[in-house]
Formats: sequence, structure tokens, C-alpha cells
Amino acid sequence: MRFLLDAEQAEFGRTLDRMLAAAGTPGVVRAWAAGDHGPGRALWSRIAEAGVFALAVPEAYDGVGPLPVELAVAYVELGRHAVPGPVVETAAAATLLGELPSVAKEWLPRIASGEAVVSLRLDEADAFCGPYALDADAADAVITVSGDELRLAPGHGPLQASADPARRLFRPLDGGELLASGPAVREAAAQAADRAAFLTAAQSLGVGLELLHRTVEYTKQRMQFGTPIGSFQAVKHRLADTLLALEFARPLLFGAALSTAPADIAAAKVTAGEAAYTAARTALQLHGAIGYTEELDLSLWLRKARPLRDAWGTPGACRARVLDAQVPGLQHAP
Amino acid sequence: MRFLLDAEQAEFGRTLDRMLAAAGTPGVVRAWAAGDHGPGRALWSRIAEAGVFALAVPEAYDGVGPLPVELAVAYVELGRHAVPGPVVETAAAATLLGELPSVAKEWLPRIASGEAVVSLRLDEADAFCGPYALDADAADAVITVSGDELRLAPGHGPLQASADPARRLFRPLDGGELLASGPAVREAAAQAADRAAFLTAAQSLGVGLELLHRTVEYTKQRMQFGTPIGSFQAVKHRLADTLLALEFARPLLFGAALSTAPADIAAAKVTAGEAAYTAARTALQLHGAIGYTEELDLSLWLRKARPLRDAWGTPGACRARVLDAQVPGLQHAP
Amino acid sequence: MDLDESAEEQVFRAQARQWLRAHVPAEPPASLETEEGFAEHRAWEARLYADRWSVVSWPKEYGGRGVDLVKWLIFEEEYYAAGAPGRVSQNGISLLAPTLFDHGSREQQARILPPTASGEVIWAQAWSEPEAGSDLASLTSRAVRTDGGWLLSGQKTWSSRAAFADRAFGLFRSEPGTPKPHHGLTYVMFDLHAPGVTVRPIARLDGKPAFAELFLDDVFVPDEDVIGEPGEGWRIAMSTTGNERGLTLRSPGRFLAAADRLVRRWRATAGPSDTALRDRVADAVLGARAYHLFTCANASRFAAGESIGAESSLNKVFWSEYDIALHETALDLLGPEGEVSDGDWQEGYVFSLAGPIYAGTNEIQRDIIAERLLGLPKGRLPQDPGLTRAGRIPG
Amino acid sequence: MDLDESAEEQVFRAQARQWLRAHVPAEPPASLETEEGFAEHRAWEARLYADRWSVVSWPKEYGGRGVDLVKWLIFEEEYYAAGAPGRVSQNGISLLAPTLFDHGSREQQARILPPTASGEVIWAQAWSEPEAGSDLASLTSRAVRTDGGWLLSGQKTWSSRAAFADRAFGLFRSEPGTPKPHHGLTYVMFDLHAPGVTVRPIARLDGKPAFAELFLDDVFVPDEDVIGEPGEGWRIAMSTTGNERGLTLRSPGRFLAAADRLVRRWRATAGPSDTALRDRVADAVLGARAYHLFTCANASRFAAGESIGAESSLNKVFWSEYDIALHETALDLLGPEGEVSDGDWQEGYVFSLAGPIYAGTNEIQRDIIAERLLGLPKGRLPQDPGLTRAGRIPG
Repeated sequence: MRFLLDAEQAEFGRTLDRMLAAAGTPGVVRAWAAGDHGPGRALWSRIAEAGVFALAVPEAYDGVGPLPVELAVAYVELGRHAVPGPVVETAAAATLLGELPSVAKEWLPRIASGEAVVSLRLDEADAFCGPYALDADAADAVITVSGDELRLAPGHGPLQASADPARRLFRPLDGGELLASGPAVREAAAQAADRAAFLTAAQSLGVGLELLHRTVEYTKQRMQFGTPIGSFQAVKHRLADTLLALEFARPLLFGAALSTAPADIAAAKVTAGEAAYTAARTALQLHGAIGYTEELDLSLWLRKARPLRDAWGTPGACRARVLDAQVPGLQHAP
Repeated sequence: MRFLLDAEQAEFGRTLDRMLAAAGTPGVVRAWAAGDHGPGRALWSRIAEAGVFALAVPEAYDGVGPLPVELAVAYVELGRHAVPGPVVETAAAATLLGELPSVAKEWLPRIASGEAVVSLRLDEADAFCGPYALDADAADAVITVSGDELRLAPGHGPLQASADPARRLFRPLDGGELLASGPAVREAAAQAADRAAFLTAAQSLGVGLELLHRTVEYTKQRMQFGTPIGSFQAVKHRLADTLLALEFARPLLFGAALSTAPADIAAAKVTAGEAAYTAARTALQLHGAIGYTEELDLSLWLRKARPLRDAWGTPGACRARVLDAQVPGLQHAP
Repeated sequence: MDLDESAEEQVFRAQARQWLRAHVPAEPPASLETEEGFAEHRAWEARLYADRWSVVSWPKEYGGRGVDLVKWLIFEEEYYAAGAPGRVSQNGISLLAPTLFDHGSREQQARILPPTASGEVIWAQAWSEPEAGSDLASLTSRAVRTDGGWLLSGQKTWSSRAAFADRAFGLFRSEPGTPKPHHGLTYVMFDLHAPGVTVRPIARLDGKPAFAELFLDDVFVPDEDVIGEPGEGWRIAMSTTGNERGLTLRSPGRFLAAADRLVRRWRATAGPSDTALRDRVADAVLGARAYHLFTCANASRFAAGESIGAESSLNKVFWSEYDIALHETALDLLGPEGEVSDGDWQEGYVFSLAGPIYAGTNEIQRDIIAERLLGLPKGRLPQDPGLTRAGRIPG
Repeated sequence: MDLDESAEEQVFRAQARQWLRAHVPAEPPASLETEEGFAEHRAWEARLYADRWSVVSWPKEYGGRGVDLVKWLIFEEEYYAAGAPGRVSQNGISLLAPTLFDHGSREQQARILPPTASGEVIWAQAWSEPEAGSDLASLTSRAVRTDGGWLLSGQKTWSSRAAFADRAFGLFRSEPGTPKPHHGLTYVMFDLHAPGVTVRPIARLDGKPAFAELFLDDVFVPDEDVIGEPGEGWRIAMSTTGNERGLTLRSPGRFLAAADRLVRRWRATAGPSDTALRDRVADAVLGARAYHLFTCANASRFAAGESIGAESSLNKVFWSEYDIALHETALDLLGPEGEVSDGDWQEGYVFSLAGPIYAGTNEIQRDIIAERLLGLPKGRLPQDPGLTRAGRIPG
């Protein structure tokens, strides 16, 4: 047992962090939200070059994965830098299509290389899946699953604005080319939904960590009543609670990376999602009015926290799944 | 509209407060918990002399009631002074028996005068009623309702200790003299359960107010790190939250007194019950280890808060009832 | 003690309901944080005013009906139950007008109150400054004496409604270097279109320009637009925060209606067996009732000649946190659809998030509750009573 | 990164499980806060010790198995999953022994550790004093030099287990009037039955004498029962609070087992459609998992040669508030029956309520988290690092 990132994993995270910091993601996010996908696609290529999408793709299809621990490391960084685009959906699409050899060959190498941006709408009947394909207008393909049919959507409806304008929602049109069908589609879709929930948990944790970081820095320098507001005990305790929530979400995330069990993923999803939302509420309150403005970059993270909390598994759906799998007396077995 | 106690009502509360303060209730509570009912029965008589039980009894039976506002005033004071005994059950029994003329005549005048201490176990099938008759060993009568049969219990089982030792729990024995039967019993029992919930809410509010009061006083004088702990912002905010909870429970209590609608009673019950429990958690934490001891009088209130929260309507049962009655669009009608 | 409505009150309620039923637009106007919506809301204010429903508690001479607080509460209940539009004139009616009633001259009252009530003049607030958030006594924007009036200079921010409003009111430092920072401030009204005023709208989290920065460069204000004595602005601003009109910041009718809407949504989308959501919906219902009754109790206290002081901090913390919880519950009822920004509840949710921040942060309100209502020792806030009330300026 | 158990670890787990299955009493012993239960628990400690399961992580020479932290975690999981009794020897094993390992002489280790592990000597804590709760550096009980040892005088309180224990350990002021209050304290072990010691049991909320006051009147302690150098007691006491044995205050196995028990109860008494309770039960399950994994991460950090500092404050706040929430959920599952004091969950609930108070109140822990882990400005706590760690002394 060594429940600790090894040196290589930690360094991978730091490298990604440096690359994304240098890329100036806030400008990319604002462009993306305005419908200008150019800077986002350029960033996407660099993220692919750093090897992120290859982590979700098996070696047989030019990837190096699946490597859930490394994926968690990477998606925490994507969240920490508020990277826009269907990063979760593309990796989940790799999981989905990777189970279906007939279509894997066409799409997975392109996903690994960053050439293909893919969005996804899984079966709406699944409590963990929503009705939209995120950023469908920027995607090279929109994959849909209904029942046991997997299709390439023939297009999408109008933009449905999200509370986070960098999340551009579209309903895929019905029909389209049938890529695969049968029970294997259903099984693959369930795995893809789990993968999406897992990566969203990682992204949430990153969002929460960055919100906390920015808020701590702000409260150290913001003066009121002649003292930094970070010296007030009410401020301290609220920040301490936020750190607590995040630091106890982290082990659940990496525990889920190691087990890949649906219940463990659900536990990580609800905990990271709630922690990030807690961080957002804290960040807004402690920034005061300035935090309530779109122009402060903080808003790019603030607005992401709640949609991520509910995407790919609401807190209620996740909690139900945690207990579905809980067979008393068995969870301690080796 | 005058949603404010009138001078007479306010003075009634103050008079009762003075009388109970002079009676030294902590000693009475400790004796009661040890099974010595003497001091408690003496106090009971004085409470009856002050007119408290008469408030629950109609004039036809030597009472002055029912006067729900005055009852609320009185039971807040009983809670504030941690008065032991089946005070709620006796008043609820007056409601129950008052609807059944055949038995009212025998019992109600004795309840009003304080001569009769009555305990009560309503139908266990009702989500608002528990399996025990409180302080049955100290009662002159234990009334039970099952279905549409009202009986005088022939005795009770062994003492079942409560987390609050001043609440002595007993299961009434089955059978016993049949006092009344038929649908009227069922209806009267429902009214009695509402009355019990209402009075428990009042008692809870009093318990919470006293816990807050004692804790505020303690934090003003307890020194740590060279300063009263009440000067720490974390302590202040926790006490402020406790006051908030109590002060927004108070109008629901008096609103329920005026309307006597079951949903309004349920709203008061859950809110006062939760507020008192919040006050207990706050009181314990801010007193620190000394608050965790039985010997400090604070324990007499601390241990009462949670049982009262769950007696005569758990929070879940109350919330369900709040919504049962909520017909959208109608609650604003005059 | 009673909650009964008199026959007269029942008639008043029926009249209000009837008028609202006849006039509330079937389609809600566009958001009042947009230019188009602002104009629509302004027109609605004129409609209200024409039939004397804009400011029912004001004297008849200024367009009101001279009714008491109980009738005002009744009107507010009916107003929100009818789904009537938000009040774009709120700053003027709820924040400026009480000050004018208490401290304005007869001339000011006659000149300013009617157009304020009719929507002809929409007011923005100009309290905060970049370095003076909760610590309002540290204001630095200046009012310098000039012939027949004052010249205003400096920067104001978080000026709500200022993107589209006509005029603004706020405090300016007219006597620099007083020993106590809350002395030497003057309460001034000024035109947002006057020479020297630059308005830079600020977009809130949902992108709507709900407030603005104001840059003031020697903006001339005639003496007639100073309220009360120069240098006495702080006292004047504070004196009305605790009075009965301070209650109007969030009327209970608004929350009763919102809880009602939530129950409808819950019945439509969730099963009663989903007790996790049921409990939260129930809390919204009973919270609205608690707030309503709490306000009734305060109204009764006013009617009995009592006054409300630091208790208004209880009010502020309660409604602001209630409002967020209600909207979070609504969004959770919607599940993943909750993020859709033009959904039923998103704008209300974004609006609610500001509640614990403005009009005195809830942190400061809790300090006030602890120190003033519970008598705990003073903490880090400055000791001057005026200063610790800084948090109470609605903004 | 992995959570895999080695073959050796699997064997260890199987051995532990087998032993526990064979030896854990079918009927749980009486509460260890009663005289009868104390004796039964002491006998159980002897049973554990006889087969080397009392202190698996200790060296073999003192009755342990010399296993690492991972195996200790495995043992704790199996221990609580088997429903084995609470550890009456916890003070000695978890709080005194780490100090002896680090600062005791070989003679002390050989003399004291084995009877501590076997239950022959049960230890009480003697840290707190009536006026020194969170502010532990303000201790006033004295140790005065005498021939061959020290004379202890003063009063200690909240001395856990002292009602029935054999010996106690704590800090005493041996050099009065030092400029810094945490200097000049000496770490001493003493006999609770020695002349001059009066033990007054204190009943906790459920009436059980879970702790006591100690009155000390010239109690003689030989030099051999001083740990480390006289006057260095503070540093000695603090140095072990952050080490790996500091983790043992609440083992994850305990919460995994409690969550498991809660799920059983939930399946037996509530429908899965009662989502309000379901959500709270799920939170108990995932909270236990989070705490378990958090501890695994810390164990891995220790194994990798890192150390844990203020992070242990995260630990403390988490488990103490988790423990209460879990028990509140259990009581809510029982409804009105929850108040019955000999029910399954009441004793655990009362015990959990003390969690946020002892071993450093959670208020102080949050200050430490904010100041040490987040780097926020120092607040009201004294600036000396030793002093702000006062809260971390388990007591």
C-alpha cells in the first residue's frame, strides 16, 4: 500500500500546471464563452501534447491508458485552470468507443492526439446523465446513446446558455449514423458515465482548490477596519472548513481512481462536487461585492462549481449509488 | 392584527417565571430523576395554582380554556425552568378527554386544579406518537388510545431510562378499563396529539432560551488566553446563530397558537425543536468540559433538548405535515 | 394577541388583489437588469402610480394611500402572490424616501417624492467606494464648497441600478481630517447625467449590469440637493436604517410567493417520497411563514410605539440566507437542468447570492447580534456605535 | 500509487481476523465507564496481550509484533469490524507510550511499557486544570524538589479514566515564574493510590464517571518517574502530538465499523425511499471511507519519510464532527425511541459529543488550520508556536 502519488505522477501534475499557467487560461475561457473556439482549440492541442487525452486511450489505439490516477492528476489541473471545452466528454467518449472495436479504430487515435474534440450525450434515462451535449458546436463529433444504440448526432439544436457561459449546452438532434448497437453499447455507456463522473470529480476538486487559493490570497491583503480581513476568526474558520471539505474529497478521488468501482466514483463525485460548491460560496462571500462581478477572473471558477456538482451525477444520485453498493460486513474484506 | 402579547399575557409569563425561579427547580428535577416525586408534586400544585392547567380545560369543567396563547406563554416558562413531569401529557389529556363528555366530567376539574397528574400514550400507529407514557409512575392516571378505544391503563412496565433521566419512560400495560370508544375517540386523539406537539414546541423554545442565556453568561466570564471567550468571533457567531434560530421559532409558535392548524403546529414543533437542539449543541461546545458533566445544572436542560425535539412529532414527521397542508396559491388568502 | 384582519383590511386586500389581477402583465417583462427590461419596469411603475398602488404607505399628497404597515404588508403579499414585476424604483422608495421624510425639507419632499414614486426618476445608490466596503466610515469621495452648492469628486462603486438610472444619492466627505472618520460627511443627491459624471456599468455573475462604478469629477450639486445639514450625513443616513421602513428591504410577501412557487414545482417534479427534497421544501414553506410572522410582530411593535434596533440584523441574516437556501432547493429540484441560465430560478439564484454581502455583510450582522442583542464583549469592530452600524446601510 | 495489500499483509489480516473471531466475547462487556465494566475491559486487555494483539506496532520486547503503520491500520479495521470491546488501556498505549518511546529512559521503557500494554496498569490523563482548558500553558499545579524526587501539589481535572485507573501522567510546574509560561514544566507519572492523592469522580452527561478531579497534596514522585529533563515537559509533551502515533486517537477502522452498523440499521428500519435519511447514511459511509483513505495517505507519507504537522488538526475536526453526525443519524433512524438511554447508540452519541471539546477544541483546531496550513494572519492566540499547539494535547 502506497497511497501517495509517485514522483513521476506528481511531476506530471506540476508540468501541466506550469503549462496551463503560462497559457493564460482566463483569456481562453472568456473567448470560449463568447463562441470563439480558436484559443481553446489551440490550448486543447497543447493539453493533448502533454499526453492528457492519451491517458484515456488504450495502447492499441495509440494511447497509454487507461491510467485513472494520472487522469485524476490531470483533470485536477484542468479544473484548477478552468480549462474550457468538453474535456470530460472527450475522455469519456474514449471509454465508450474503446469498448466497441468497430468504431474505436476510427476515433480513439484522433482523441489521443487531440485532433478530435468529442462531445457526448448518454442515455437520458440514466439518472447520471443530462440532456445536453456540452460544447457540441466546438466538437468534431457528437456521440449519443439511446437504449442500446450508439449514433453520431446529425447536428444540434440552438445554444442553451448555462450559468457558466463557458459551458455551452446543446441538445443533439435525433437520429444520425448508427455506429453500433446491442447490449455492449449499454455496458460501454455505463462505463463511460462512470468515467465522466470520475473526471468531473477531479475537475471539481481542482476548481475548489483554486477558489480557496484565490480567496486566501485575497483575504490576506484586503484591509477593512485597519486589518486584513483574513485575521478575523469568522473568515479563518470559513476558510478552514473549505480546506477540510477539499482535503477529505481528495482521498476519495484517488481511492476511486484505484478501484474504479461505481460506488467509489459516486462517493468521490458527490464529495468533490459539494466541496467545490462550498469553496465557491466561501469565495464569493469573502470577496464581497468584487467577487460578484463577471470581470474578476474569480467568476470563471465561481460559475463552474455548481454545474460541475450536478453534471454526470447529482449529489442525490451519487448518494443513492454509494448505498446501492454497500453490503454491510463486506467492505472491510481485503 | 396585533401579533404581540398583551400586557396581561406578558405579566402572566413574568409571574410564572418568578415563581419557578424561586422554587429552585434544579433540585426538583434531580429528585424527580431519582424517582422522588414529592418535590415535583408540590411544584405541580403551585403551577396549577398559577392557573396553568386550567388554561387547557374548558370553563364547563372548572377551567378557563382552552387558551392556546396563554398556554404557549406558560409552557415556554416551564421549559425555561426545566420543570419535570408529564406537564404536556396532562394538558393534552385535557384536550382528549374534553371531547368525550362521558369522561370529561370526572377528570377535567381534577386536571385544572392540579389534583390529577395524567400521562398519555396515544395510538402508536400515528407517526406523531411514541410508545411510552411519560412519568407513568408519578401519574394518577395513564390514558391510552388504540384505534378508537380509550382506556385507563391497568399499570405499566418497568422504567425505561431516557437520555434525560428526568423523563421517566414506561410502556403502559395493555387492556384496562374502557372509558370511551368510537370515531370520536380517534378525532379527539388527533386533537390531543396536536396539542401535545404544540406544548412541546413551547417547552422546547423555553429550554433553548435558557440554554442560550446560560451560555452567554458563561462566555462573558470564562477567561482563556487572557480574555473572555465571548470576545472570540467564532463564539459570537455561534451564539448569534442560536439566537436567530430561537427568535424565528418564536413567531411560528404563537402563529400556531392563534391558528391551531395542524400544519402550523408542525411548523412550530420542528422549528422550536431544532432550535433548542442547536442551542444545546452550542451550550455544550462553548462550556467545554464543564458542560459535559452531570453536576452542572446546565445538564438538566442539555439533556432535555433532543428528546423534546423528537417527542410528539419527529422533525421528519413535522416537515411532511407542513407540506401535506400546503395548497399552493391558497395560503395567502385572508 | 391576534392575526385577524379587520373588515377594512379585508376590503383593502380585495381591492389590491382585484387591481393586480386586472393589471399584472401576463408575460413577465424582461429582466430589469437589461436596458429593455429597465424601460418596461419603469412603465410598470407609472401604471402602479397612476392608480395609487406604487407607494401605498405614503401620504396621499405624494401619491400614496396613507395606509399603515399592516396594510402595506397585505399589499406586498398580494403583489408577489400575483406574480407582479420586481420594483425598479426600490432604491428611491425604500432607501431615499425614508430619509427625505425624516430629514428633507418640505420643498425637497414635494419636488422629489412624486417622481420617485412614479418611476419618472429612478435612483441609484452611491454609498460604497473601492476601499470602503464594510468599513463605510472610511469614505474618501469629496464634496467641496462652491457658489450655491458643492463640487463632488471621487469614485463610488457597487452602485446598484446605476447602469440605467437617472439620479443617485450618497455620502461625501465635506470636512476632511475630522478626528472621527464618520464626522464631516454630507448626504447628497446628484444627477447621473450631469457634467463630470462617468458611469461604468459592472456586470454581475450572470453578465447583467446590475451595478456600476461612478467616476465624479467636479460634479456640481446645488444646495437644494443636500439633505439635512452639511457634515451631518452619517447621522442622517443611519437614523433611518432601524425605523419601520427599514423593514421593507425584503418584504415577506416576496418569500411567501417564492415558497408557493417552489411547492408547485416540487409537486410537479418530485415525488413526496423524496424526503430529502421534501424536507428542504418544507423548510422553505415554514421559513417564509416564520419571516412573515416575525415581520408581523415587528409591525405590531411599531404600532405599539416601540422601535426596532439591532433586531434588524436578525432580519437581514435570516432573509438573505433563507433566500439562497430556497433557490438552491429549487435548482436541486431541476437537477442537471438547473444550470440553464434562462431557467425559472437562475436569475433569482444569482440575485440571492448577493444577499449575505450587501446591506452589511452577514459577518458584521452576526457581530452586531452578538454584541448588541446578547451583550457579548466588543471585538475588533471599531467601538463607535455609528461605525458598527456601517454594516446596516442598505447598498 | 496503490492500495494493494501485500501477501504478507493479507496473511496478517487473516491471522488477526481469525484470532478475533475466536476470542471476541459474544456478549459485549459492561460499559468501561462503570466499575464492573472497567474490570471486564482490563481482563480483555490481558487476553489481547497474552497473544500479542494488544500493541501490534510495538517492538516484540515490549509485547508487540513490531509491525508497521499499514498493518496497524489493518488490525484496527479487523478489530472494530469484529465488534471487539473499546480499549480501556488507550491513554497508556496511545498517549503515554509514544512519549516514553521518544523521551523515556531504557529503564522506564522496560519497566512501564509491558504492564501498560497488558492492562496491568491502566493510565489516566492529568493535563487539564480548572482554569487551564484550551489555554494549557497556564497550568499552576506544582512539582517541588525533594530528596530523591518531587512533591506534587495542586488540582487536575477532566482526568479521563481516573475514577478506576491505577496511575496518571501529566505536566507540573517545577520552575515558577519563568518568563514564558510553557517553560519550567515537568512531565511526571504518579500513582493514583499514593498518599496525598484524592480522586473525585465526575459524572458525564449520562451519569457515568468518565473522568475525575484529582487533588494532590505533597504527593511524592521518585526521580525515576520523571520523563526527560525537569523543566522540559512542554517540549516533550508536544513533540509526540504530531508523530505517527498521533494518528491513533481515532482509528479509521472504528468509523468503518460504525458506518457499517448504521447501514444495517438503516436497511432494517427505513425504506430506501426515505432519501433524507438515505443521504445522511450515505454521508456516513463515504465519510468513513474518506477518513480511512486520508489516514492511508498519511501512513504512506510517514513510510516515505515525511512528517505530519498541523494536518493533524484537519484529522481532529473531521473525525470529531463526523462521529457526532453519524450518531445523530442513528438516533434519527430510531425516531422517538432514540432517547432510550440503554439503546444501541446512546452511549456512543454521548461519547461523540465530547469529541469537538477535548484534545484541543475544534475552534482552536480551526485557528491552527487557518494560520498554519493556509497562512492567514495570526489572530488572538498567543504567538509562541508551543502555545498554539496547546490545543493539540490529547486530553
